[in-house]
Amino acid sequence: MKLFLRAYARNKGAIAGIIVVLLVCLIAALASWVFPYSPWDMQGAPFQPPGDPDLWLGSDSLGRDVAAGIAYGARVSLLIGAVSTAAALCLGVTLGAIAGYASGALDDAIMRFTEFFQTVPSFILAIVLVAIFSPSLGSIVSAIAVVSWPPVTRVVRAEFLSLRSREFVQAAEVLGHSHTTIIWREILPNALAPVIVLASLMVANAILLESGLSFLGLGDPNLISWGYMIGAGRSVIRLAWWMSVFPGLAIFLTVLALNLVGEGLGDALNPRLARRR
Amino acid sequence: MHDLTRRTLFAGAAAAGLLPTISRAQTTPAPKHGGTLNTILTPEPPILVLGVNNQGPTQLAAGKLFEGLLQYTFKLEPLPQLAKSWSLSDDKKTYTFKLQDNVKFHDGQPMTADDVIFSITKFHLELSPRARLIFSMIKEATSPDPHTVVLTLAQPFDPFLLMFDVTACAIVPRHIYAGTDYRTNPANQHPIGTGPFQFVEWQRGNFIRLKKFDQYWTAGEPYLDEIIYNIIPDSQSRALALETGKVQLTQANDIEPFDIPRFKAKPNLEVELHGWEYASQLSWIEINHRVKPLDDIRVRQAISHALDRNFILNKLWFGIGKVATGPIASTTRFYDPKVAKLQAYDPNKAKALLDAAGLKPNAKGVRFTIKQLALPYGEVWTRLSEYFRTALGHVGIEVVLETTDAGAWAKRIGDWDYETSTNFLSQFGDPTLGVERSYVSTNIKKITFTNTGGYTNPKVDDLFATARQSGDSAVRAKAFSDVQAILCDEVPQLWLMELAWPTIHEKKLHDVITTAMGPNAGFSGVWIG
Amino acid sequence: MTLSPTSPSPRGRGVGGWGHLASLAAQRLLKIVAVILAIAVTNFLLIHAAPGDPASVIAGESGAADPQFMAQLRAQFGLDQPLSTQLAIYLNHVLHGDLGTSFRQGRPVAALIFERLPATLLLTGCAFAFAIVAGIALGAMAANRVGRITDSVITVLALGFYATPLFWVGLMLVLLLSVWLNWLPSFGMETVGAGYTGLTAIADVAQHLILPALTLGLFYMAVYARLTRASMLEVSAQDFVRTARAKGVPEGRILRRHILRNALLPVITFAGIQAGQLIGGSILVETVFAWPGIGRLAFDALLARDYQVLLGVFLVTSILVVLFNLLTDLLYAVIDPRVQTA
Amino acid sequence: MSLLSVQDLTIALPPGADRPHAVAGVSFTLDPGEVLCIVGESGSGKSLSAAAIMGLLPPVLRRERGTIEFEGRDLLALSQTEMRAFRGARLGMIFQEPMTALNPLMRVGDQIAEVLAVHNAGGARDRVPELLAAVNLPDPTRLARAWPHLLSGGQRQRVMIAMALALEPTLLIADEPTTALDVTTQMQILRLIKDIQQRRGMGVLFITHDFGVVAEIADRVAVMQEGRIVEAGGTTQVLDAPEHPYTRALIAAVPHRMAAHIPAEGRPVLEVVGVRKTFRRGAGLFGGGTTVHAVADADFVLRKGETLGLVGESGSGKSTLARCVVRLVQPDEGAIRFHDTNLARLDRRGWKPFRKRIQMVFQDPFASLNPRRRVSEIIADGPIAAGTPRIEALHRVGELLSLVQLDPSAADRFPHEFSGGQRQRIGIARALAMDPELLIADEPVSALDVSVQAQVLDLLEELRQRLGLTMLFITHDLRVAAQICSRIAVMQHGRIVEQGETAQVFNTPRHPYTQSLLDSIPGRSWASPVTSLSRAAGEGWGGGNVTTNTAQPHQVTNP
Repeated sequence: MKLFLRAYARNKGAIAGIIVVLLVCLIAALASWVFPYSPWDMQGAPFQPPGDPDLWLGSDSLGRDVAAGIAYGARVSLLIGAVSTAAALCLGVTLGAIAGYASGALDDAIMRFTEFFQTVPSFILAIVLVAIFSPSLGSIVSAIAVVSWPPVTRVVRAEFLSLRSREFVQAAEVLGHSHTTIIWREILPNALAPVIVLASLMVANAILLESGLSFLGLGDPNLISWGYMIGAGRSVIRLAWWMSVFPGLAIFLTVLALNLVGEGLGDALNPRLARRR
Repeated sequence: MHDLTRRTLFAGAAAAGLLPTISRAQTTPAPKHGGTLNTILTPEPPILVLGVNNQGPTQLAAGKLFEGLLQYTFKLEPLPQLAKSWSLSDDKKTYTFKLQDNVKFHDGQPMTADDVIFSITKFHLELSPRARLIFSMIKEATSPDPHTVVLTLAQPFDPFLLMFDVTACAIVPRHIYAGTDYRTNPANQHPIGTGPFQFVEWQRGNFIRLKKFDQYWTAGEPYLDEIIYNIIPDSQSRALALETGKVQLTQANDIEPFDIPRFKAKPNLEVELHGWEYASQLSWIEINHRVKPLDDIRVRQAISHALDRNFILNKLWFGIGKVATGPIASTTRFYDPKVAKLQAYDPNKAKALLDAAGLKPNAKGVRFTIKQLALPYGEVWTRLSEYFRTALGHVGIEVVLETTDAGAWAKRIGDWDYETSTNFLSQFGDPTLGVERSYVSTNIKKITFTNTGGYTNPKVDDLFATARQSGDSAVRAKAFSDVQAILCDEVPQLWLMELAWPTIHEKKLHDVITTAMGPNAGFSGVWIG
Repeated sequence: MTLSPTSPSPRGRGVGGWGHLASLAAQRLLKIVAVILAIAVTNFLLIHAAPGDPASVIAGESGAADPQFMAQLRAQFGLDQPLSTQLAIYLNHVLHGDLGTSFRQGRPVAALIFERLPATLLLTGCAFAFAIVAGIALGAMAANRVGRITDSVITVLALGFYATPLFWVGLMLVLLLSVWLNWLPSFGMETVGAGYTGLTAIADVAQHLILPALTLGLFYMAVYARLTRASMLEVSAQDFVRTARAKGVPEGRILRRHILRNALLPVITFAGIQAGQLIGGSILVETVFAWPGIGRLAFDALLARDYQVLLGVFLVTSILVVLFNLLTDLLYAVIDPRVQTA
Repeated sequence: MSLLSVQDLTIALPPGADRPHAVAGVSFTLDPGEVLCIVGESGSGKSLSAAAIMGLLPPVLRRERGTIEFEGRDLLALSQTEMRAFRGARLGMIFQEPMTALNPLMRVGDQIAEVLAVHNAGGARDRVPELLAAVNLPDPTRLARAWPHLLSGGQRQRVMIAMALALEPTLLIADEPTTALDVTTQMQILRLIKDIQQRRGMGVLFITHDFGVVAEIADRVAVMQEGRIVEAGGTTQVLDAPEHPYTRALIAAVPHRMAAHIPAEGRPVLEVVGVRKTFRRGAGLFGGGTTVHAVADADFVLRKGETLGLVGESGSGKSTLARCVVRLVQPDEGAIRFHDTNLARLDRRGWKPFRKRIQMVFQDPFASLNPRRRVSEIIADGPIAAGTPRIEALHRVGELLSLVQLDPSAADRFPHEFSGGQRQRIGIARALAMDPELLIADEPVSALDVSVQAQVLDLLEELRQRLGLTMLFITHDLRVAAQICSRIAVMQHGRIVEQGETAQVFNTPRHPYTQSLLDSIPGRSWASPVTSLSRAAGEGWGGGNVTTNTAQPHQVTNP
């Protein structure tokens, strides 16, 4: 662990990334203290440019505080990113583990299934799903999860396949351990490193996907999210650039930071690559 | 003064000076021929034959391809189009239309009384629910000669003449449609009408191209060689197209309200807000009276007090339009400014009314929760629903937004499956045509654009019935005044705004908006100079 | 001497030669049919999962509905049949290229899509070409100067584009190059009514193409640049590169003939997988730039909830992706001799 | 003048490494027509010395001082371009891993032609087949058009040699060129190198860790330890009369004894009858793929207390057969009788009671321990799973660690804190924790350096005697087999072609394959001086004369 932290700390980008991610989490956590009003509330005249001490990132077309929107939006973006990633991980890890461990016909079936989902254009599938089941937090999270699990399955399966033939797993077999013990104690902990890296990138991707859906008008109408704010601000971009620029920056920074964290994790967990950087 | 019927008695014989005229600018130089008008059509219509489809974009483009018997002035007085004159019998049941000579369809066939009768009694009667309601009153339709049409009604119907513009009753060629399935007739893909422009090509998703019809019945018109409707789904791209001069004309909801002030300031552009008097669309918060506590008059009044209509007009619509004062738009006939007054913006009064209704706030300050089904027609309507949520939140009513698509929205409204929603309806010039339907108990149906909210007041029913059945304008005016007073008090729907749709065009484009048909008109007189 | 069981077979292209490519292609064609069937079934299920049947939606919209009209519509769409029969009918239609009829436009979905397909193929093709060429070039440059300033700049740039929402880039480009500088047209595919022909027409389309293709391409350029860089670094450490050095091969030649060629293999694989995302992204880009392709069609269908069209787009794009995967597989097989005997 | 003269070569390691210099003050010379072997264990700096001569040092390593003179020119003073002109033309090099040393996307002929092209030598069309013929490859014209992946390891190494020889260099550097090859192939390549070297009068700098190889090929030897040359001299002198203690320890560690014969009495513990296992590879949804008969009809009997060596080259099926016995692989056919039970018929549940009785030791000490579990858990998990109370199982860990000669304090550490040899001991302790009666050891020493190898072998032998184990020992190394096994079974292409007592198999092989295996043992004619065995032809290792290995030279460093 210490070694891992040291390896991670060597990567300056990763440090910056984790700081930004923590900052975003902090903003999300403190949103209701800093902005003790609903982000939907009108706090001033519409289209106030940034700089006003009460509305330091300006106001939108209904006089709502853009800064408050970004703070509360961080919650939604992170929530959607985290929950959809968690769901995708559950599905992906389970299927990948089964495929990699069982091999044979079951593996084949699972991989065809996975391939199918990987072939289908994911953004279009997400749109179709959200459109058909009408936009809500649940449908958005599910749609994002549905389109983002296949890489997890592939990675986990590959790990399981390689670990299965690793000698310590064979030793466990020879010692007479049950399948469950072998999967949970011997294989899974050793297969997690790439999944952790993937997860951080998936959160980033989920945030991007959500913003794309919101941009097309498929966001949850009761939740303020960055994607929604850009969607609402893009049509008035010439009138009020700050309405879409700031949430856009928020997405950019968060996604960038998550990617940096992912890279840092990848390097730290895979020292062979890190050395070459 | 909206005494339509009497005036039209003289229409056929009257000299031009006495007649209401197309409001053409008198000072401009003589029109010039030639040029291509690039404009915008959004969203892309499914089909360009009126009747088969009556959506807004269809009306815009098909209005150039087809014509009606009449058109209307800004004050909703009839003007000749395919009918050069008309008269009404003394029993107010028989209308006689004299048709223009030399009118040809785009395929070269002459247009005669047969085509008119076919269009009225067959084509639109079958296809259009709105036309069916009115045209089914026609007892007999005859043509004494190829240029005369006589329609006899079962009973007098005062607003009858408002049903003959191109959007309500476009004249279609009988020789093409008779005996076919109108909806799937191949001509729907290549429309044939009598309009000043004829259909050339339609690249789906890209543009529709119309060209001048050489055998148009008004000599020397149209002036333009071509009209191209560009299909641009993104509002910013549309604004940009206008800004860069790629299109010279935008209409309806092409340009989002917030962009209007910017275009108003441009010296080369003209923003016109009239031309929608016929439609006179009124927007409101649609209320389902079956949902408690919305059936309580005090609650509706409270909500009405909680809404700042000026904010809606100025901040959401950027001042485009007017604050609504009641169920009848100020541009519609029989609007009575003396009685049409709505609850003023006063949150405290709203709270008091809610308290009186026994709806006390709970620990979180919430009195009750209702759902709002947002109208899926674009951003500004979403903003409106968001404003509704915020405004009601301030008086302790929690609003949960639901979004849906246009189809499902219509279905849910039709199925009464909503608590509140947003809606806007056209009034078609006369309350009997466009207002009555939303408030009378006889029209509580599981169909969109009926009295889906389920409002019932026998007095209101009676007053609307009186107005409908009477041929006497004074009787009708009295009934409508009374009904306005009642409705303004009971607020069955929360009227918000009289919508206006800006028509923006380059100043070098002349005579664009000349009638109440606005940009739906045929544009035969439009020219570039 | 002991010969391994895999003794060399140098005739043509290894064991299977071109015949192997053909069998690979045949196998993939089978896969395409399987994918089409799977998507068709998914589509069918989704249609039936959607709240409200198509008939009531159409009826709701037409503003008037009576029971007779509804029954007529249900019969027209076969909604009165049992579910299994409906599925069979639907699959049969799909296999015959019939994707149903657009409720809104009253036209066959297949016709609507195929009208728009060329525009999308042009856009995504150009974006893809730009992304892959620029991405590989930048990635190779970065890997070649790893740890130096060029590398840092390229890495940061690639990461930046990778983290920016596509539509955002599009809006910014429009704002900058169209609105402020007025250099390039910001929407549409051609100057309508200009009546250009021949070269002028091509130049006109090309002008309109630049911004959307750039927007769509930048993200994938970033992806390919990152991938190429990583892959090149990986390959650089491999034994055969050391062999090449030991042979005295100059660095430039090592880079081109040994490192780059091997490093491109994962890029090709990934590009194949990414094809679907590219087409998905084109929905956003075509919407921002009013590009008359199937992405736009999908967006319009989305606004109108014209599910038949939306699902048709879903099916057709999926088939495109499978075809593209087939292409990359074949390309891979041509480049990498190991595939043919695998 | 010598062909190559390395003087005081010192290469610094980056800061933070376990020692300051990778190579420290190394000096040696190589004359034309001479084969110099640099021998040493992994990490001794022998490969880096070779890389330094080629100018192929990784950028992080820096030459601190010293010169490398080749044909009278200081290679270290040359510019990149000048050095490049030397590489491939005057200096040829071949590497350890033939499987990865060739560009997979270029035909082998093109790769050879590239050497000619970059050095502006023409005539590739004729030269390439000529060169391929020179390294005894069949049908050179056709082979030139083959892709590398279609060639076997030995063939690829021949291609590498052909490539290195293309411009007739005066010096060939061979960095462990046969280590990755099977023993018979190794012998062919060694002979090829020797042959070409003699014909052309090249100088060859040969890097290896294997004293057998040294004995086979070297004229002179330099022994490296931790970056320094500790001893150098003529081959016979160094091999037969080593002076430096390290050299002596290394040579002593080379397996050299013949195991004592244990009379095949007692009941059979394990009987393997007619076992078959066929793998299908690359079979997709639509068929295709190839079948590999990994084990085709194997029979053997293992009696109480004896050690049966299963020997064969890679791909002979020996590991698959061993895995069939412990049900890591399900055999297709045949019986595996353990005492009176046919294990092949049992399902997973039925197998469970036998897990305690049959245990296995694995090859790769780095892969055979779960990196995320502590040593105590690794060792105690088995007994706990078999029903031993947790406390008791953990309590025994210290005892087991002592048994395998590790400090009991190792229990709380993680595997990565141990060296390879120590990990292998942990692996053995894990197997012994179950108190097995049958131990299957799958190449337990082949991943270890020679000195560590000797210790682990000794440990296994000692445990076998002390605990009365019966052992199935799988190895590719005949010297190892000879030292530890009382009986030998030789496998080829999935079949056991010969089995018998060790001395008999070694001294009077009946099957030609056994004969060719024996002939391929590098330096077979050389016997380690420690045992001072007779070198009578055909005798090999004389039986019986067992000396205990007292040398513990390369003490495994504690973490």
